[in-house]
This record gives sequence, structure tokens and C-alpha cells, in this order.
Amino acid sequence: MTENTANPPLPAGDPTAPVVDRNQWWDVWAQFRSHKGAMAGLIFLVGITLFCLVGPWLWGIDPTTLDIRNKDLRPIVNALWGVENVSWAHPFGTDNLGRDIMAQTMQGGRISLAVGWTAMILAIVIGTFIGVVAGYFPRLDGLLMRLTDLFLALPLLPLLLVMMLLFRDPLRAAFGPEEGIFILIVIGIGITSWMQTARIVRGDVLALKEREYVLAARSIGTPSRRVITRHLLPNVLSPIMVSATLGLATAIITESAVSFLGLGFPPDYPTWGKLLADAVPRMVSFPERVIWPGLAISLTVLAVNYIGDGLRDALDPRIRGQ
Amino acid sequence: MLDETTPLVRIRDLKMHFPIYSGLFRRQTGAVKAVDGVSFDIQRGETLGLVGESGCGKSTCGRAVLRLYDITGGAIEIDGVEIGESSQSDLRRMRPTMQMVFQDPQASLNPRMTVEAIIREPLDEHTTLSKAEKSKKVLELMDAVGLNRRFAKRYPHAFSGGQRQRVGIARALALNPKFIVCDEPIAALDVSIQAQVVNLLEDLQEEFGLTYLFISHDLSMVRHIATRIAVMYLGKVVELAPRAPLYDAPLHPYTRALLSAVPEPDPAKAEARERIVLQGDVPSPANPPEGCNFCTRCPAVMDVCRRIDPTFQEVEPGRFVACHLYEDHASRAEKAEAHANQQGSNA
Amino acid sequence: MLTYIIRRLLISIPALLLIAFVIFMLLELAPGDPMASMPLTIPAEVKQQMREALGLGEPWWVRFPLWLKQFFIVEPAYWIDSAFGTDLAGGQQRIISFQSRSPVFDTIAERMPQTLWVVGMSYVVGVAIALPVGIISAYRQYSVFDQAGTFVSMIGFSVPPFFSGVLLIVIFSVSLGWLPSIYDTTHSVTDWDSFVFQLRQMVMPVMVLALQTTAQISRYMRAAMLDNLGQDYVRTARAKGMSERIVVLKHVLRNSMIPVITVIALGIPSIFGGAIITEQIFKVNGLGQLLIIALQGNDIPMVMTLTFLFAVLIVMFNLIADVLYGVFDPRIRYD
Amino acid sequence: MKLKTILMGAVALGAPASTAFAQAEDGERGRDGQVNIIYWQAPSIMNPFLSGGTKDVEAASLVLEPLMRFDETGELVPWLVDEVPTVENGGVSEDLTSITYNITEGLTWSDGTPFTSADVKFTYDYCTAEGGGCAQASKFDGIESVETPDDLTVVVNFTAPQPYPYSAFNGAESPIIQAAQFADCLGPRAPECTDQNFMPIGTGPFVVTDFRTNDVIQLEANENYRDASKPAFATVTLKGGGDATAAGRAVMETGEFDYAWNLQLAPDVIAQMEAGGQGVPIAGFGTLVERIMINNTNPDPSLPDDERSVIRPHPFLGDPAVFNAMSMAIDRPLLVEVGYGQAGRVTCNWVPAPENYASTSMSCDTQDIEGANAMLEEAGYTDTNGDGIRETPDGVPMQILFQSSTNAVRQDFQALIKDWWEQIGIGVELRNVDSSVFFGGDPGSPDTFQKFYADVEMYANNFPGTDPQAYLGNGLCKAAPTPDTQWQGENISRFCMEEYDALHTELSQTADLAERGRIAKELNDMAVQNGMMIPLVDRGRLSARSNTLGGVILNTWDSELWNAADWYREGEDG
Amino acid sequence: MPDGAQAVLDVRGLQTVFKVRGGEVHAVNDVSFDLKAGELLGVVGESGSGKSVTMMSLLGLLPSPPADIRQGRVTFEGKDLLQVDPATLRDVRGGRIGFVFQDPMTSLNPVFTVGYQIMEPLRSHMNLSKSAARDRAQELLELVGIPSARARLDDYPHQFSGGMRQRVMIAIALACDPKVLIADEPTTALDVTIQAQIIELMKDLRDKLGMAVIWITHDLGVIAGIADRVMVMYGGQVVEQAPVKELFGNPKHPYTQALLTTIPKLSEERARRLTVIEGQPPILGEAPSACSFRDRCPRAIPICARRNPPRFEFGDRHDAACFVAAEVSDAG
Repeated sequence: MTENTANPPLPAGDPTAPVVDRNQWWDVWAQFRSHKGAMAGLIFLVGITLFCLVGPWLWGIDPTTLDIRNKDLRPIVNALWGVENVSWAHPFGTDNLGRDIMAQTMQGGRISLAVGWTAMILAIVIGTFIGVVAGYFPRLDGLLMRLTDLFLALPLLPLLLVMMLLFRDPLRAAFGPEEGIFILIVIGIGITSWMQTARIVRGDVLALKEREYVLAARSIGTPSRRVITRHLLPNVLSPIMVSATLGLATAIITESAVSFLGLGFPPDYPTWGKLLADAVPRMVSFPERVIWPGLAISLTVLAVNYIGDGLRDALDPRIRGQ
Repeated sequence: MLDETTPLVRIRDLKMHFPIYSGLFRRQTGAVKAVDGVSFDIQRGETLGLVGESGCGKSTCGRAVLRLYDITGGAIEIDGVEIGESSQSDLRRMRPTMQMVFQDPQASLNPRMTVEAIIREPLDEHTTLSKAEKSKKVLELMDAVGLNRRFAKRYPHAFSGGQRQRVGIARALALNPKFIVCDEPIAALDVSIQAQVVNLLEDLQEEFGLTYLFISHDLSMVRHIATRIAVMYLGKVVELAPRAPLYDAPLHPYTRALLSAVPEPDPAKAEARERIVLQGDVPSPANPPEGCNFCTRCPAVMDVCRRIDPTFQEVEPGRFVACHLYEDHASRAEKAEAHANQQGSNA
Repeated sequence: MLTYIIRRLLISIPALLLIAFVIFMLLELAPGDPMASMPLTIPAEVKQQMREALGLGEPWWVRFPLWLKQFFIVEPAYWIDSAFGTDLAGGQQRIISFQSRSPVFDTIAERMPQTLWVVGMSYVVGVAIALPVGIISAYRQYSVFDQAGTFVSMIGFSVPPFFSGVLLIVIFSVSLGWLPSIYDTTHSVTDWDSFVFQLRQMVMPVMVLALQTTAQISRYMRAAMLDNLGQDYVRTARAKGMSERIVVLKHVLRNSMIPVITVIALGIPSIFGGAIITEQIFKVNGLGQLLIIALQGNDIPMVMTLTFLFAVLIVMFNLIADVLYGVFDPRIRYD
Repeated sequence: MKLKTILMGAVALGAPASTAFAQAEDGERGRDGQVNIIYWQAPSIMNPFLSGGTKDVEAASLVLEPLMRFDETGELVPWLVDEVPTVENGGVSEDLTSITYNITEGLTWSDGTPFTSADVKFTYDYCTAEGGGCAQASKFDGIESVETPDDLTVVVNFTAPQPYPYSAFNGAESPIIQAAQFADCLGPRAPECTDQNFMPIGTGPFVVTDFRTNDVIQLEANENYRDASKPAFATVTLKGGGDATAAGRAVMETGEFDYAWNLQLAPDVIAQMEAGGQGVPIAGFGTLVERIMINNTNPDPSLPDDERSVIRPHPFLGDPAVFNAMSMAIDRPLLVEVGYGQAGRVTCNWVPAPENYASTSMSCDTQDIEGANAMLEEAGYTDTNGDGIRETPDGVPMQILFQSSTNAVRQDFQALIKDWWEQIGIGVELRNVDSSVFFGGDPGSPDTFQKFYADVEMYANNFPGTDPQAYLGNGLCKAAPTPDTQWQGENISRFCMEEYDALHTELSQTADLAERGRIAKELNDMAVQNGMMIPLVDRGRLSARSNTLGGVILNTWDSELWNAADWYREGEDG
Repeated sequence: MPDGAQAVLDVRGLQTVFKVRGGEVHAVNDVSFDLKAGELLGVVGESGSGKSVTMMSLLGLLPSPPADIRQGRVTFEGKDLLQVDPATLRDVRGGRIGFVFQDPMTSLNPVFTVGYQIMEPLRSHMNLSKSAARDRAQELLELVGIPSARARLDDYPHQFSGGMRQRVMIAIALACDPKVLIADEPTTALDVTIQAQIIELMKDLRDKLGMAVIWITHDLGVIAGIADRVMVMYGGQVVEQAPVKELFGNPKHPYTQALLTTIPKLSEERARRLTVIEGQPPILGEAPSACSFRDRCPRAIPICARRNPPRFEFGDRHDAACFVAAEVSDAG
């Protein structure tokens, strides 16, 4: 059966009232909602984001406050194993210096999510820009794709190390110690992870460029600038969004790996990766300290991946049509 | 203002070659001669049909005429302005005069824009109308092409093929063009819808005094809509004639074969028809045969056809054909000699 | 095809030179000093002498061509010498590690076996698991298997190896005592028992790494299969009366493998890059660990060689991926 | 507390050493098969003259031996010589300008050739050769010549009287290498001798069979070792790489390895591992002190290099009220409890041992936040703008940058100390730097502990052997790292006092042990009380051995593997 | 014409439904027809009229889900193809009934040689040896008029032109000497001159091999030239069925009539305007309870909106589903 099943049924009601079509994002949303994993992922992501953003404000315990006499509290474990006199002042417990783990998880999440989002946005912006330019202007294509290959061949770790050494002090002077490192890590992750997006976008732009509506725009006399913004960008949005979700997940993972290798933030500046790495040596005695940041990372990445999956389906008109 | 008898569109020796690069250093080793020396005029208010099989270069020709490509050679004069060499920015000022309707109504509409936005785009680009004026104009255009005003805010996916094609036509009409290239506007539509669109095009032509270049592979439909018809084969126009003589007494063997291949929707006549079934396939435009392009499949092929490319010449008033069958002996002999000399000098 | 390959090879030469230059300048910019691990007691002038002995006194435009010569001429010459007993190198200066003072390539060759064993095997295992998972997931889209496969592969993608690795060690080495937690790089397989031992010590690092490979490749496989299952030729194959097994495992798979094979090929350089964190956790001391130690020790020749080698592999496998594309897809004929 | 038993165990092991030796002497060489040692920092070379890294020095000590070693109490014991030369026995000349070693007869290298005084002299030549980049060159400072009157006698002549003449040829950092093997590796050629550097011929109990840089070293028993019944192990695998946690786990929890070196782990982590039951931690104290160095110059990044790290004084850290208050605010017993448990003890001294040199004049056991606050208040440091951070009388906010190397325990310390200092109104920013960079001494890096581009920094340092003279020399004005010296130098704080320099000169001219002790203690107190550093913890060395590994005596003064020849496999019940 | 010959294929009451989000599409509704041996049945209809879905339903070629064959009986060689086990159905597909699809560009597997794709059904249905299958494949390629057939067996589909590929598709469909060949718009994607070649070829082949053919198309011109009998479909239903001359000469259903007038004919004088069927094809949301053409029908009467017309006989094998044509009174 060929297509063309979609004939508009005449809407009931006032026959002269303009019919405002459901914005197609509404369709996307409807399809997205039918993807259970994606919905669960979205709910989790919103939840954890709120937990991290609003949580510290409600919780009120500073993540760096030391309370050495209350160290190694583990109310949940104690409650589970029936130890009496469980104190719920620190529901997730405290670490070996008496810092509140819940507050640390919230604060760590703020940073990890912020790193993830910003690095992802940076990578997407660079990748989309390079991809669109390379795809649209054949003259620049070869050059930009070689540049992409070059970046693919650049190792992340040495690059980060070098950047760390070169730019840390200027950035620290300009933005303060945490923000400076934050900018460094975000840029480091961002500029080493845009290449996939660029390739995908370029491929799509090359295909879209030959589509008749782009030709139509040119026949109208629309200049390249507006052809790109009006006709190309909106239509490469779906691969961009899918690689964005992957990029967010990768950035969170990369930050945790960088923290594990000891290249990250100041020692009293928690991120999920650092919390996890710090807790690994005490994994047997205090498994819950691994579990909180570990769960936070894994579930966030999982959630984001499912959202990506859902988006991919929702943005695919073939699937949406079914 | 130019006088009404000069043609609106004047194409001379239009060439559109796409280079082929190959080898170690990506040298240009050849070219796909999609359009190879096409000439024709279109008078004001008439419809020139351009027919041919897929791959013959008719769509490329249509696009080249509107300078959607940077052409390889030739002259294009539209409404008295030569645009063959113009830069894209100069062309931008010319765009309102000449518009295009595309083949695939699905692919020619941006799926992320509402119908209103699609039709308004040319207005945004070329006019300084206020928002309200633009909206009014869009609604008028929708009326003109028979689209319900109520659907202005809908997206293309909610429309049927025929309705989408109406949107495409409305967009083409937005700037009051004089000349519209219709690139297979009905090929992707259902039989019952094709007639609607063709009627619409005819009505609009009458109403706005439009001039069409109507590209199609459907000979029956072209016969219906076109006043004159050009037949293309492998990048060249092989025959150009007014409708009636072309259909009644085609000159070029290819035109004859093409017409005879069109199925006859009447079993009685179908049985009685004598069909010319061409053998083989169309050669590749990257590697056309020597001599006449049609010589590999021509039922009336002669020796000379395999050596010399026939000239496109007027054999009767208003009828042009490129075939050795219609070249007078003198000119043929002359050409043969020239050819031989050329061969000799090459040798 | 041959012209295409030659052409691509020719193009890669300036690309590689550029990459080499960028890496070189990056390390040049990085304030590194090979004397870093020297104790403070060494007088400054002695350190300066040592620096000069290592060729650090020269400006970069002298050292870069020198390095290129060592990498592209001297080292291959030594390699040929050792393989065929010739004497091409003639005792020229090789690339020497600042840290161990031994030729960089010897160390890399020494590290190659364990990296190939563990990271390579994990790639093989990962791919071997990923392909069937991807095929079944696509064929039974939205089934329980598909959902479970998606979930597990995403878990594999989302759990950092420094967590999953240690978790495996705690479970299988500490609690159960089944598997060794530290990889013995000197172990050589000579008989069945030693083979079993090799398997035992490989299980955990291979699984940790394979989980990630599986996660990615199976997603690609699934997507490619889904793309192809909807194609017209699948309907043709069914209309010819072919069994589902042949339709899926022959017609669809063959087509789906085309993009997947290139993805697999493009992933191979990462084997040689090693898996830094996993190697660190299981003490597999492969190329990844070598890179980290070299970075920490400011062992510029080692870092430079490793990263450049890695870049060469990426460029090479890019080419191989393209060629494979041509080999597996008859529609693509380069030239 | 389990850790108590560790220490007891360590002490106990030291005491009945004779029985252990007796047991070891029973059997044949190589009877106990294989021993596995793990160093979480992987050795990269087997030649201690080309690397200062502890990992390399200790790995080499399995093969290369010095003339004398320090035992677990820090005493010199003869190793390749008959006795320790002293003034009393005539080994050291009365004027302290020469020392004579008598090599034990019959020693051979592992290749069977005899060990002679020529090898000792060659070792001196090797390390002092031009362009060789010998990492231990300072050990040979002050030596005028090395003479070899006969094959078994070595005479070392000094340019000036040496009250402590034992630094050359003694201890793991200065072993003897074979002249025959290294003859072609003098000077600039030293680094290129890969075979020699990876597989040196030694007199020690083992010889290298396979060396993989930064990975693993395999050794086998030296067939020509002087004691026919030693070593008990036929082969040794020395694995490198990973992290301290994994190393501890491999010995104490999974039992894959027999010995793990230097486990810098929090006490609760160690205790958890010990519960694994496969091995025990062992600890021993030396001179290692975890301390906070105070920058006596101004590290303001806006200043040029010279002023920043050398000339201009720190805006407030030079004031005794400030550094004393900072010291008072620290709860040292808590630090010990959190970071080292029984493997650490509170110290107020720069030189905590040996007893002869350890000052007892200061006490710093108790934290006194109020006192510290009062002291600062009194000295005019008040919080004038109400942001919780005091300002100096000139209005400079007391905000400091506190850097250290990356290490779980140090980061815990940093967090705790930051907390305390903030309670006395000093703002603290923390930074941790990878240890290889931090201790790297790289003049290009801004992050080395020598450049000290921070206000305070924390690390540990000790001195080899038992004589603190050279170590105390780290407080001399001229030892400050400056741009002129390529940022090399040991006076990290840029502490500079004329009185101190004078007293140190006196020390270097004094031979009497008691007098040396008095001067050393005075130097120690002077440095600490004048704001060179805030000592925190006297750190024990903590390693781990398998339950079945016998003969281990943890030695903090020499290589931990110093007596590997005596190691043996105990029965499963042992 | 083989009138009265035995029906090789008999379809009764076929109903196929697609499940989509938020409902169903009734693509095929109560379709019945038969096919006599050696007969060429033309099936005409616009896109969405259910003609392809009907044919694919017969052989279980629709992916399920979303397709669901609700009802019907398909009798072929004494068996109901909707009930048989998968193995038997596979033997029928390709073995007894051949299928040619619309787009020769995408219907051949791009990564296998043409020879392999022709030999595949030969080997699995007829158990031929490799060399025998190869010989037969060569024969088939020669049969469908591909020059230098032996050499071309080793070519890949992309090395063939569109017309040649469609010939290959036909060769595959003919491989096992099927009794029935179903050709689903086999010439739509081709140029007129190539279309003419294929039509000639199919005519020859039918005469030579004597199989029954179902030819699906939207082009009445093609049908007129080759079909014995024509079935017109609209909105998932058969609206008219008649021998070809009868249909073109005496169309009963208003849709058929309109269809015949909308097409401009090459041989007729040009009309000022084309006749137009106003409106759009129906949406097949649910099982029809009224005539699906009534909104566009110029002759609709009230009953058309109330009942779905059954098929009325109009003489010799001619029937049409129209109340008006059957002159049913509007009383009901």
C-alpha cells in the first residue's frame, strides 16, 4: 500500500473557524508518551534535576560541613538490620568525615548535571555548526571533515591535562577556582565529543539539501543563511536531539572518569563521579556510599538514553505514523 | 515594457554538464551532459510541454532555466533580461518573475512549517508588506488554488497529495510571477486527482496570464495542457512542434515510438494499434553514443546517424526536428565532408 | 577500488602530518619536563645537561622533523632489521622513553600482547554478543527480549568501569575467590591448565569492557536491522517462499552488516588505545596504563608516540572501514 | 583494635628474628618456590642511579646491594663489608677526612666474577661522570677520591672533614654496580644502556630474568649468592601498577600476593581488608612527617615570578600569631585517628626520630580554637566586613590557597583543616595536584611543591639513614628554590634566618653525637617556631604481608625489601 | 477466452485490517473474486484502494502486526491459504504463485547477485543442484529477454537498468513455473517505452507458459491493452468487475465511469476541461456501513448513505456494487 492514507477528516464544529493543526510537536509528544521507557526516563530526569536543584535549598545542610563525631552514620542499613536508635538526621548517612551524603549527592548532582548539560550543549552547538556548514557549502566540506578526523584522533586525556595546565590559572583568576575548572572540563569534554554530531548532521544536510523544499526555497530566492535556519536546521533537529541525549550521558560518564583519574574539581567540590570514586575503596564496608552516586549516574544515563530512544521513535515520521 | 510578440523566455544552446572526477588526483575525466545544447522560446501566455523519459534531462533543463544551477553554457533570457551569467544575488531580484512547481508535493513542502508559513515565505523574502497584509494575501492565494482557508495553520502532513500540490502552486503564485516551471506537477498524484490539478493550472493561467514550461512524461496530459511541445532525448531536444501536428504526424522516430508506447485506455483501439516497441535502454548521459544520440535504439537508423549528430532545424514553419531523415542532401553531404576533414586532421 | 585506496592513502599523509604536528605542539605547550621524577638533590646544571642529552634544548622546528624521521624511518628500519637480520638502521638514535630510557617501541611491543588479549578479546566478545542481541531485538521489536536487551545494554553503557570493575572484584575475587583480581601479564599459555588460568584472569576485565562494546554495537545492529527489515527486497524474499530464517539471517543480515561492519572497524583503534580505567583496575598494564604513566611522568616521547600511533590507527581504520563498505556493498564502487 | 596487633606483630617479628633466621637457614636455596610482591607504583628502571623513585630504588635492592645497610632500627649494619668503620675501630680517620671499608672476602657477583674494590670505585666514577645525570650524585658530594689499595679495601677521601661519612655506598639508594657490566655506560651513555639498566648484575639474592618497564619484574634466586641456603624463594614476581587499595586487597583479601608496599590508606579501610584474613598489615616508624609548609613569600599570581616566590614576604603568614593560631586550630589526634590510626602519631617536630635528634620541647596535642581566635584578635586580625573571614590590619582578607597531592587521606585532612581554619576566620581554598606532577620538580609546571604557588601546602618528607644534618640543611636560606636555580632547592618554605644558617654550620662541624643531637633539636625548634612549617603527624610506613610469608622485617630506613634473602614461606598454620 | 475454465484461485470475503495508534484502518473489506486458469485479471484502483493489500493478504506477506486478516477464505489448489501451516504457505509462495513488485529498484536485494536471487527459490522449492539451478536461471533470463544471460548472472542488481531489473523480477517470479503470477504495478516505475517492452514481454510469457496472471495497476490504459477481465477497487472494496471490453464499453459503477472520463486520451480531441472526480478518496477508519464513493458520486441517492451496496450482477461475469446502477429503489 502506498502512502496517502492521511486525508484530513473535516473537523466538526464551526465550518468557518480556522483549523489550527495540532502542532507536530504535539504528535511527537503523543508518540513519546507511548514509549514507557522514555516516559519513565523523563520523569526520573526531571525528578533528579529537581532533587539536585531544589533539594539543597530545602535540605539546608551544607555538603562540606564536617561533623567528625557523627561520621560513618548509616541509618538505612541500621534500620534494615534492625539496629536500634537509628538517627534520621542524615537519612543517607554520613561519610568518614561526617559530611552528609544526601547533601553531597545533591550538590554533586548539580555539578555533574551542569557539566553534562553544558558540555553536551557545547558539543551539539559545535557539531551542528560544523556539520551544517560542511554539508551545505561543498567548498568547506573537505576541510571541515578533515578537521573532524583530526579531532577524532586527538586523545582526550592528554588534551585535558594540557588544557588544565595552560588555562587553569587564568581561568581561576577570572572565574574563581570551581568555575574555572568547570569551564575547563566542560570545554575539554565539549571539544572532544562534537565529531559524531557533526558527521551525522553533515550527512543529513547533504541529503536534505537535495530535497525539493530546499530547492523551492532557493527558487523563491531565499538566501543561504535563511535556508539553513528555516529549512535545514528544523529538519536535522531529530538526529541532533538524539545525539544530544547520548552526549549528555557521555559527558556525565566522562566527567566521572576524569574525576576518577584525579583531574577534576577541587577536593571539597563533590561531583557524582568523585563521590563514587572516593567511595570505591570502602565499597565493602559501606556499600551504600557507592550505591547513591552510582545509582544517580547510572539511572541518569539510563534515563537520558531512554529519552533518546523515545525521541528517536517520536521524531521518526514512519514510526509516528503507525 | 517589451512588446507582446517577443517571447517571454528565450533559451539558446543551454548546456548543463555535471563534471565527473576520477583517478588518483580527481581530475575531471568527463561530464554527465544532462542538458546539452537546448534551444527554445516560450511565448507569453502559452504552455510549452517538455516531454521525455526519465533521465533525459528535462527536469535539469527546467531547473537550469530558472538558474537553480550555475549553467555550463548558453543564454537564458526571461522577460527581456539575460540571466545566464547573473550572480545569485542579482537573480534574487528576478525571482518574483519566475517560479517553480515541484514534482513531489510531499518533498517540496517543509514538514516543519505551516501551510501559511510556506505560502508566506516568498512574501517574507521579497515584499515589505505588513503582517496582516501578508496573511490576507496568503488567504487569497489559498482561495485561488481551492484550499479551504481554515487549514492555513495546518502542517503539510495533514493534507492529501493533491492538496499539497495546491499549496505548492499557491507558493509559486505568491509573487505574481509571469513564468512558472511546472516540473512533473502531477506525476506523484492519483489519477482522479491529476485532473483536478491540471484544471487548476489551466484556470490560473487564464486568470493571471501565466506562461508555463510544463515538464512531464505523461504524453496524454501534455497533449491536453500544452500549446507547443518539445521532446527531449538524452539531453537534447529532438523535436519541437505545436501540439496538433506533433501528435498527429510526429516526425522524429523517437517521438513516434514514444507516442505509440502510450497505452490506449480503450481495449478496442488498443488491439488495433500498431506499436513501435523500442529495444534496449537509454544510454548513459555520461557516455552518449557517437553521432545521433538515438542511433542505438532508432528503428530507422542509417549509417550517417552513427557518425554525425543531426542539427536541430526548422523543417516546416514552427516545426523543428533533429534527425537526418529530414536534413536535405546538400547540408548532409556538407556535414559529412566536414566530418571527414575533421577525422582526417585528427588522424 | 585500488585507485581509491591509493588516493585515500595519499590524502592521509598530509592529514597524519598535520595530526602529528598538532599533537607535537600540544605536548610542546604542556609544561612538561622529563626530569620530573628526578630527586631534588640533583644539581640544576646536571639536570640541564640531562635535558640536553635528551634533545630538549633544540627548538621545536628542529625536533619535529627529527621526530618524524625517527618515527617513520628509523623505527621501521629497526623493525625490519630485527625481522630480516638486515642492518638498515645503522645504529641511529631510536625514540627513547624519558622514564625507562628504553626504546619506546620496545615497550609498546611488550605491552601489545596483554592489550590484545584483554581489550581485543573484550571487543570480540562484545561484538559476538552484540550481533545476536541486536538481530533478535530488531526482529522482535518491542518484545520482552528487546526491552531487556535495551535495558542491559544501556546499563552497560551507563555504569562507569571503575565501579563495575571493583564490584566484580569484590564479588568474584574477594567474596567467592573464584577469579584473580590482578592480571598476570607474564603468564604464557603453554598447556590446558595455563590456558584455563589465562581465561580465568581475563574473564572480569573482558566482561567489564565487553559490556560497553555490546551496549553500543547492539544498538547499531538493531537500528540497521530495523532499517532493512522494512525494505522491499525483504518482501520479495518472502514472496519467493524463503523461510524466515533465511530472510532474516541471510537477506536482512547481509545488508544490515554493511553499516555495522564499518562501525566495528572504526571501533578497533580503541582497542589499541586501551581501556585506561579498566586496565588500571585489573592491573592489566597494557597500552592504556602505559599512556597514563607516561603522561604523569611527562614522558613526552612515549606520549607522543602512543597518541600518534593511535591517530595513525584511527586514520587507517577509517580507510579500512570505507574499503570494507565497498567490499560488502556491491553498489559502492570507488572511482 | 586490630591495628594494635599489627604493630605488636611487627615488633614481635623483629625480636625473634634469630629464630626466623634459624628456620630459614635450614633448607636449600629456592625451596619455597615463588613469592609475589606488589608495588602499586610500577618500577620503571632497575638502576637507582638513574631514578630517584622509591619504587625503582626498592626494586633494585633485590639485586644491587650497598656496602652497608640501615637495619629496622636505623642502625648501620655491615652488608658487604666486615664491620662498620668508625673512628673507634680506625675505619674513619681521626680528622674525619677519610673512611676505609674492608670488603668481606669471597663475595661474587651473580655472574660468578669476584666482587672487588674496583667495582666500588667504578660506582663512584659512574655516578660522578659528566653528563650521566646520576640521581644519587649528592651522596657523593664532598668526596675527593676513592682509592683501592687492594681488591678488598676501599678508601674514600673527603675534601673536608665529614662528621657523617657514610652517605656514599650505603643504603639502598647508593648500592654498588658491576664495573664490568657498566663500563661502557659512563656519562651521557648511561641512559642508553637499556640491558644494563633493566637487568643489572648484582650481589643481591636475586637476578632479573624479565623486566617490563612500569609493569612487572621477574627475578630468580642468585645462584652465586653468598649464603647457600638463601634465598628461600626460587623466583620473585614484582608486579607494579594500580592503586594502594587494590594492592592491599590482593594481599589481605584475595591472597594473590605475598607482600604489598606502602599502603597509604585510611585505617578503617585497612581494618576492613585485614578482615579478609589472608594477610596482615605491618607498620614501622621512621622520620616521615606529614606537615603543612607555610609559604614565607607572597604567592599572589599577579606578581612576576621573582617577587612572587622569592622576594616579597607573605602578607600575613609571616606573623607568628597567624601560624601559631593556625597550628593551634588543628586537632592532631583527630587527624591521626582519621588518617593513620595506629600507624601515625602526633608530632610537633620536623625531625621526629631518631631519639637522639628528636626534640621534646613542644607540645601540640590539643586543639584550641578559642585560643587561636583570641590570638588572632589580639594581633589585630579582625573580620571588619562581616564575611566570616578576618582581614589583616592593612585590610588584606585572610584567604589562603591550600594545596596538596592527590591522595584520599590528604584530601580528608584538607577538608578537616579547612573546616578548622574557617572556624578561626581564615578562608581556605583547596587544591589537589596529581602526585607525579606535585612532586615532579618540573620547572615548567606551576603545580610543583617546589614552586609553591599556594599559601600553604601539605606533604610528607623524611630523610634516609639516621643523621639529620643534610635534612636540616633544607632550612638554609641558600636552599630556597628560585627561578635562578630552575626552581630546584629543598627550602620549600623559603624560610630564611641568619641564626639558623649559623647554627647549621656549627652542626656540620661537630662530631660529638650528643652535641649534634642538641644542635639538631635546636634547629628543629627554631624552624618550627619561626613559621617554616606546621608538623602534623609522624607517619609510620604501612605495608602488608601474607600470613604465609615469613621473615619480613619492615624497615623504614632502607629498602623495604632489604632482607628479602631471609624471606621464606611459612606453613599454612603460621 | 477460457470462460468456464476452472478457477485456480478463489477468494471469498477477504477482510484485512491494520491496527494503528488510536484505531484501525480497514484496508480490505469483504473482497471476493476468482481467477481462471490462463486468465489475465486486471485490478484497477487508486492508491489506498486496497488492491495491493488484497494480493499480499492472499500470501501472508503483510507484516503482522500491524496487519490482521480478519476473515476470508483463499482457495488455491484445494487448500485454504489463510489456514495452512507456514511451511506449506512458503511452498506456495514463489513455488506455485509468483509475485512481481512495483519498484524494481528496491525489490531486489542489493548485496546478492542476480543469479543467486533467481537460484534461491529454485534450490529451495525444486531442490535443484547448484549447477542445474544455474542453468535454469540462465534459461529464465533468456526467457525474459536479457542479453548475454550467462554472464549477467554474476552481476548485481545495481548493474541493471530499471527495465532490466523488472525483467529479473519477472524471471524470479517465473522461476518455479507458477500457476499464478501476481504483478503489483509492475510498470508504474518505468518509462513508457520500457513499459511497452514489459507489457509485450508479459503477453508473450502468458501465451507461452499459460499461467494465470493478476495485474495490478492504476493505469486504465495498461489494463485495456492486456487484461481479459478487470476488477475495479475503491475504498478497500471491489466496486465493479467485468470482462475488459464490457467494462470499458459499458461501465456500470459511477466511479468506473468517472475514472474512464478523467483520463485525457492521446487519440481524442482536446477537451477544454478535464472531467474531474471532486473530493478525496475515503479514509478507511472502520468497516463501511455505506457506499464509500457516495461523497464524490454525482448520482448518489439517499440509500447510498445508509447501506453499503452489495455487488449486483449485470449479465455475463459483470457485476457492480452500486444501488443506482442496479436501479434499486430508494425506499429502503
